[in-house]
Amino acid sequence: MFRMTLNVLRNLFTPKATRLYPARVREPFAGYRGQLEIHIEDCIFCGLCARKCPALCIAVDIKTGKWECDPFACVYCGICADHCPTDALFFADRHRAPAEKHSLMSYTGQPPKKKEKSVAATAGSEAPANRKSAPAD
Amino acid sequence: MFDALVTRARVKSPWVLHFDCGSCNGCDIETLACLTPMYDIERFGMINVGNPKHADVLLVTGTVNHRNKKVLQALYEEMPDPKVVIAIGACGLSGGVFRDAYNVVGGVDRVIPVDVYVPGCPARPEAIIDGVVAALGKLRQKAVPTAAGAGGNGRFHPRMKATGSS
Amino acid sequence: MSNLVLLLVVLPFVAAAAIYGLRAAALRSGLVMLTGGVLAVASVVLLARGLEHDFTGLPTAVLGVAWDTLITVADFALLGVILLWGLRRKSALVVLFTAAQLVLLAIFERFVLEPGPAFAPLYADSLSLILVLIISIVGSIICIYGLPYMRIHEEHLALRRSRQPEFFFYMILFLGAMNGLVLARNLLWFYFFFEVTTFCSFMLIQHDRTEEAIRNATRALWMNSLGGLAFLLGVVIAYGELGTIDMLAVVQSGSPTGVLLGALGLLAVAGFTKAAQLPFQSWLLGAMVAPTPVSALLHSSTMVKAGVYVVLRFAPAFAGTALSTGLALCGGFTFLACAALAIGQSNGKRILAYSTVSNLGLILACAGINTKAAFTAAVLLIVFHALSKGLLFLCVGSIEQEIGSRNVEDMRGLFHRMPRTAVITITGILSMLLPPFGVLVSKWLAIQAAAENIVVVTLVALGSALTVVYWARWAGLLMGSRKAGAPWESQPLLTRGALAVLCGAVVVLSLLTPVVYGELILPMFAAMPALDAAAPLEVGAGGVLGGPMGAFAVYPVFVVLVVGLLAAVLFMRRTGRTRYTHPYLSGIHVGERDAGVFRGPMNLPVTAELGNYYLATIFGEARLTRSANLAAIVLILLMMGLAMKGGVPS
Amino acid sequence: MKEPVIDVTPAAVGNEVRQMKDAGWRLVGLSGAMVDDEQIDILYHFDKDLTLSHFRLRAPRTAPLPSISAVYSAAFLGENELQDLFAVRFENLVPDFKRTLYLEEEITTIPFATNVKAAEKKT
Amino acid sequence: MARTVIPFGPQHPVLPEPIHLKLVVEDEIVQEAIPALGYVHRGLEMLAQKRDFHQMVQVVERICGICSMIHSLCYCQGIEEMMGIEVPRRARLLRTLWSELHRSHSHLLWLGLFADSFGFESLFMQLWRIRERILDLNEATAGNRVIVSVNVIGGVRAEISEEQQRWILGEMAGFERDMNRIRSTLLEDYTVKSRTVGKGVLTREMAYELGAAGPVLRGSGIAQDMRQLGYAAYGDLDFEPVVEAAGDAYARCKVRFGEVMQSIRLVRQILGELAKETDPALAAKVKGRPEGEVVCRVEQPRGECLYYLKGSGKPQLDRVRVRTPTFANVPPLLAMLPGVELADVPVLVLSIDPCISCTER
Amino acid sequence: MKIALLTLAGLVLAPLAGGLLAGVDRKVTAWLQSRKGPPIIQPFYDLIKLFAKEKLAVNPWQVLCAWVYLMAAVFSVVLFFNQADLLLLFFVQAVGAVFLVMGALSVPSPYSQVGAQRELLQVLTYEPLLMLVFVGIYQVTGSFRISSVLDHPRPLLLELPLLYLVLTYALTIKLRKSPFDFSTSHHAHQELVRGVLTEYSGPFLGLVELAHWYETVLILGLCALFWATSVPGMAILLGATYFLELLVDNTMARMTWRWMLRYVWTVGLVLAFTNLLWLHL
Repeated sequence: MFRMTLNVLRNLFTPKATRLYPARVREPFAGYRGQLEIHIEDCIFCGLCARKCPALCIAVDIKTGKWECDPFACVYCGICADHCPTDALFFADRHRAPAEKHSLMSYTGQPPKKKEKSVAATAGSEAPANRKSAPAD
Repeated sequence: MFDALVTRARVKSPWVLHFDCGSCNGCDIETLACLTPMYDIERFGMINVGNPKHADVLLVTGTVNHRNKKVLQALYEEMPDPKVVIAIGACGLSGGVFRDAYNVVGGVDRVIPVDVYVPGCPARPEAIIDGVVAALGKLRQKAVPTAAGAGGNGRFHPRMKATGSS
Repeated sequence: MSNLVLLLVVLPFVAAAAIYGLRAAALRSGLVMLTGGVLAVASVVLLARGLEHDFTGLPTAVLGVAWDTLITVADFALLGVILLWGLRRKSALVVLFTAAQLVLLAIFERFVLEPGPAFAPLYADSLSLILVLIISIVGSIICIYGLPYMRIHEEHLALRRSRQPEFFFYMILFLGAMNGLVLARNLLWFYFFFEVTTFCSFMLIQHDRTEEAIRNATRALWMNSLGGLAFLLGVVIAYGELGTIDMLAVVQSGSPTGVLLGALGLLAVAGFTKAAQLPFQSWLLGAMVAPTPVSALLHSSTMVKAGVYVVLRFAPAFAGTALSTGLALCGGFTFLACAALAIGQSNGKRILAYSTVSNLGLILACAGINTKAAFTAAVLLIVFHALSKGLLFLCVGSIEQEIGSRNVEDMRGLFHRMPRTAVITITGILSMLLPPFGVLVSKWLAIQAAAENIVVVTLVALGSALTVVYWARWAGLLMGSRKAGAPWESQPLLTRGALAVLCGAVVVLSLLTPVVYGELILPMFAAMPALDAAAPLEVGAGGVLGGPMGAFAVYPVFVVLVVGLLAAVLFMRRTGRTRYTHPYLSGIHVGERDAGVFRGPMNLPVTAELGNYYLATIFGEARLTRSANLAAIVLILLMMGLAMKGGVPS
Repeated sequence: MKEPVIDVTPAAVGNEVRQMKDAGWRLVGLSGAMVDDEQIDILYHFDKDLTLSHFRLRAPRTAPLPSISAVYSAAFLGENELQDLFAVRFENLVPDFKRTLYLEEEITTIPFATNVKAAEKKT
Repeated sequence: MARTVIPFGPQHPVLPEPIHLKLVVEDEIVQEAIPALGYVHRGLEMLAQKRDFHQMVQVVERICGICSMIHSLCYCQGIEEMMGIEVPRRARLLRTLWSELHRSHSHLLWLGLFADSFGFESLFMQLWRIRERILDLNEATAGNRVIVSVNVIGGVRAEISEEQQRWILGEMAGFERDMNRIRSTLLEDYTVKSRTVGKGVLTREMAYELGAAGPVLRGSGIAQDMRQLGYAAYGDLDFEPVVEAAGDAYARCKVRFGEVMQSIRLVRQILGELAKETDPALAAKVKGRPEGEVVCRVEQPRGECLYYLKGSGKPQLDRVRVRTPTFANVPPLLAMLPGVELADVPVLVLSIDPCISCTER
Repeated sequence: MKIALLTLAGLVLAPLAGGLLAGVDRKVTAWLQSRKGPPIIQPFYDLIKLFAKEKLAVNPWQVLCAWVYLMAAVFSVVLFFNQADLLLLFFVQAVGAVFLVMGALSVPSPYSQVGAQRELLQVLTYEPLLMLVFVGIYQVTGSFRISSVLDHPRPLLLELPLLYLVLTYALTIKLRKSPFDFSTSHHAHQELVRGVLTEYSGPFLGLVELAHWYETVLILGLCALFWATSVPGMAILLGATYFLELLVDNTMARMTWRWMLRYVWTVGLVLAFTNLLWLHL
């Protein structure tokens, strides 16, 4: 009890520990995975992010040049950004703001012209393919 | 004048019920961290009350599953009006990485109406504070009980029927 | 005057005999009601005639036989009957104590007693009158309540032959004996009536003739016989010292010596047994097997009051002596110990029984403090305790007949089933522990009176806190919600009437506390020169009972609290927009709104049972009784020893 | 697996487990895995001084299996879980949650035995 | 005696997570405690059949948000063992470092909740304030406060720069000072001790027989710590399991407090080793697909965690089975409860450091 | 007339003072925990909000009990400012305590029930102590009236230091502070949820809260009697006492009622008895 009295009295007479967010915003650490963003112009719509995403929240359509992510399902692990061959995907260091409604992150870009068929096929079929299960022996 | 005072008191005194609805603890500990000296949401007059009958704000973390959806619904109904619901973290928003697990119903809004969604995995305390501030805005909008509000009598029919497994 | 005494004492004996002979239920009911009514009226008339009567005009003989002779003969007959019962029940203790009384009485009457100066054998002052009122009014109400009660009681027992004549015989007989006891001036008369109450109590406890009833009745008999023996011994020794069997002479003997103090101590012990003080509480607890009107009449409202009456009667004689201090300690200790024991009980009647013993202890403590303030507290407590406790016993009786249990746990949410009785019971309970009710006024006075003696006041402080525990939780659990349109309870008119009248009396008389004090108690002190000089309290403007030590604003408190309660009821009624919901059950309630059912393990519905704490490890009988009895025995011996030493108070 | 795996039969498992307990092994846990559509592997993991040892009980999923909760009382949790997830049945399991440890009536299929309706689910 | 039946949970302020205990009490002494689980069950072991074995790393990380890093560590080690992957030493050291950071933040969190369970709010506040130091370290080094997502199969994803290493070392000093300030309150205060000493005693024999794990086991005098297996870089480090003999809630508290201090020492050792390590490689290449069966164990803050993995050469594993420490500690908890006071129920529930999301997955 | 004015002032100012004190309490507690804490007037926001919330109850008895609790608290404050009898004031205060318990018992909710039982045990613990404090005051001043305390020339504290300590036990229990916050706690993380207050909600909880403010003022008023000779002395005594309460609250774990019964009764009774004894000798 005596030691705790010293502790609380120290607290009483020293500056408070409280960070006054949102009045004062602390500088985020470099490398903090705040929210997923994309430079859509750099995206080649390879679909690697969609295939690697453990939350299956990214959908890439190479035909229409559409890149979509469900920010409500994203788990901010950064795997997609790690695998992005062009570093179009990256993480901003501010956390994603709360929302009152559900909306998709939807971007449309220019899909590259060549090799379009094979990539599109993978991107389109991978997600459902994951759903088939039933273990073999 | 009186209404303005009531509204001001409401916004200044949001008592929070935190319900862990099958979360991985990530968002829970961040919610709890909001109470601690570093974040201290009591600055905003918030108290963690732990009893739906005393709460104005319901903070829900985690995926809704078939067993806890009933609890969630019951807690929501036991809260007196006016009330707001904040869903926290990817799981509470949509089921997150577990969306397609067999016992996962989905996000909180499958069972009760959600006013504010706080994304993150887990949502960091600053994000939760942002969410609460947004919810207070919602609370300000909710009518004084004399004018029967949209929240009605606290009985809510889920927009989306919370049905079977995935 | 003499007619009134005849009505109050003799009529019950006659009526009882008539009832015993009557087999027709309607006639019996009529006679019981008639006797009750006459008694009540007679007691009021007696009061109206004045506060002190010495009944000098009484005829000394009836049909040529002197009253004294009649009483003596009856006394021997009674002792003989008790002795026979003792033999029949094979109780060595009963036989021993009764035989000793017989021998002692015979020797005393034959060889020792000499004719002294003549005095009227009966006497009444306001203390007696108050008790006569209680006996005649509350007692009559209880007897009348007993009419429907016993009918239902016997329906449950499915008797071939009704035993109600016998039952009401003893009940009514008892009323007469009680009146005789409190009006007696001749100590031998006093002793006779004392023994009649013992015998009535014994017969009524064993009324149902179950094994348990017989065992408990026998225990009650030997303990009370011991009391009778102590009483008789006391009388004999006092006679040896003072040469008189005039009670007033004994009371006014002034600065008693060691031997006389010892005699007074013996009388006090007799009072202890009759008032079921520790260590004699077990007979009263056992007496709870009797039908509830018996418990209400004999074992809370009146007969046990005979015990405290004896002590109070003689208390002024030993004011300021060590006996007085010892008595205060004994009483205070009983108050504390029995309040603690009551916490460990879940049986409603046992709670009431312990509470009775506890309150009697407080009365005796007041008698021991022996100041006017204390005396006032004691008398007020007698009055209000009789009303409230009588009411509560009747409530428990009705509840038991409806729900089939006297366990308070089974009375949870009683308001749902018996709204009227529940509200009356709650009122009765609150009247035992909260202002503005009379019991609390007396307790307030008792604390003030005890404030000089730090040991007694500590005992009282602890005891009254313990009292709150067992009362408050009982009152609380009677509450509950009623569904709209739920059937209203039905009750025999006499039952309902008895409850309503007693409940009303509790409330009204509480309001009239200043009047009771000013008109009945204050004049009593004129005859008590031994006590301290100053009047303890003055009745101030607006019903403020004020003294040098403090003030209890009876009317203001009453008005504020009653208005507050009514306002609260009004607020409650006006909560029209209130939404009624489930109790909080961690979010898993199922089923009806106030069923308290939740979905437990394996998805099965589980009822959230509720239970009070009985704290058996702290307040249980098994834990406390032995040591409390031991302590009480030590205290009594100490008291007697100090008295015999004739020492000054410590 | 690099640790020793001892194959046991449903009839022998009770005895074998008791011997492990008598030899001072701690039951770490139970694991279940479908071998094919019919057969289930139940692995009992034991530990003694940081070394592991396993039992492998291979049996048809639908046949009742003996419970070891009488030997290691703590096994009740693992066995109840296996009942939930694989709809196997352990006999003399105390306490037996009867497939309600995790699951609600809304789950109509057996999680790990896909395509099998939980017809035999008791209430 | 009158019974009171209390639905303790699923929603209950002292329970950090939804679990239900049907408590039967008499005079507040618990007579019977029957649990009901399933409020957190998601069925995520089943996801192994829907995700490939790389994606599963992030899934198992989210079994539990407190020891997430150690879950993925165990999983990765299992896969690496199955596939015969040699993890670079630097990666192993870094894994160990984050493991220890997780252990200390988890224990601090627990110490705080434990203090809260017996109503010592300001102690809870102090402990959680200290804990923020570790969360800052996590965030700065791995990009997130709680779920750090550093493990991948074959190694780690993040590097800790030399500058950061120095900073960590400095933080450790401050951390140690803070802990020493709180030590006497937590371990010697009269009120704390009277709420914890002798509560929920689990004897050595009971603990072993009921299969207790981690601090619960070590609090009952059994020196068993999976880190002694020497996985990751633990084989190169010098430490002894923290053991207390008494087996009560206080002993478990003391073990965890001791382990926080031990973690500080371990972090210092690891930083020393890191400075010596010259190979910059963080992850080995992964080729092929997992095949076979493997059982892998690590020491989580809550105790021994066991993974059973089964692959058959497909991208998806056949079976991921997780036996978490709390799963093992539930039977000991149930054995502790009868006979204690109602007020001690939260203390005892917390004394096993329950992680229901681990238990039910 | 003066007394009537004082009473009226007490009636109005007591809740203001009580609420403000609750605010200061929360602020200082936050500081002791190195937090910023809520604004000082936070309790008033809370109360207004509660009164504006939907009315929710389990049964009407609860509502009745809450009202009676409030009235009893108000009336005991009135009696205090009327300089009435301490025992009378104590009994009126007990009406509130009993009705609070009964309200909690009227609901088929285990948390509220257990809370009520614990509340009763708290009543059992502090009542005799308070009564002995009053007896001590009587022994010094010769009367149970507050007015005679005010007429007493010397501060009571000098003669009743140990009984003042005993009073602070009662204060701590009444304020529901650690280590005695088990029937209902200001902190959510308690095994009884909110104990006796679990089933009160919205405006009805507001009533109880308001009554609690009155009670706080009443008990602090009793403390103030111990230095009734000068206003600054009174203020210092109260300030120091309350700060001590906060320190105790922040440096102790919550204990159990079994401990309370054992510890407070023995220590409290020994302290009280010693003090009374030396007055006697």
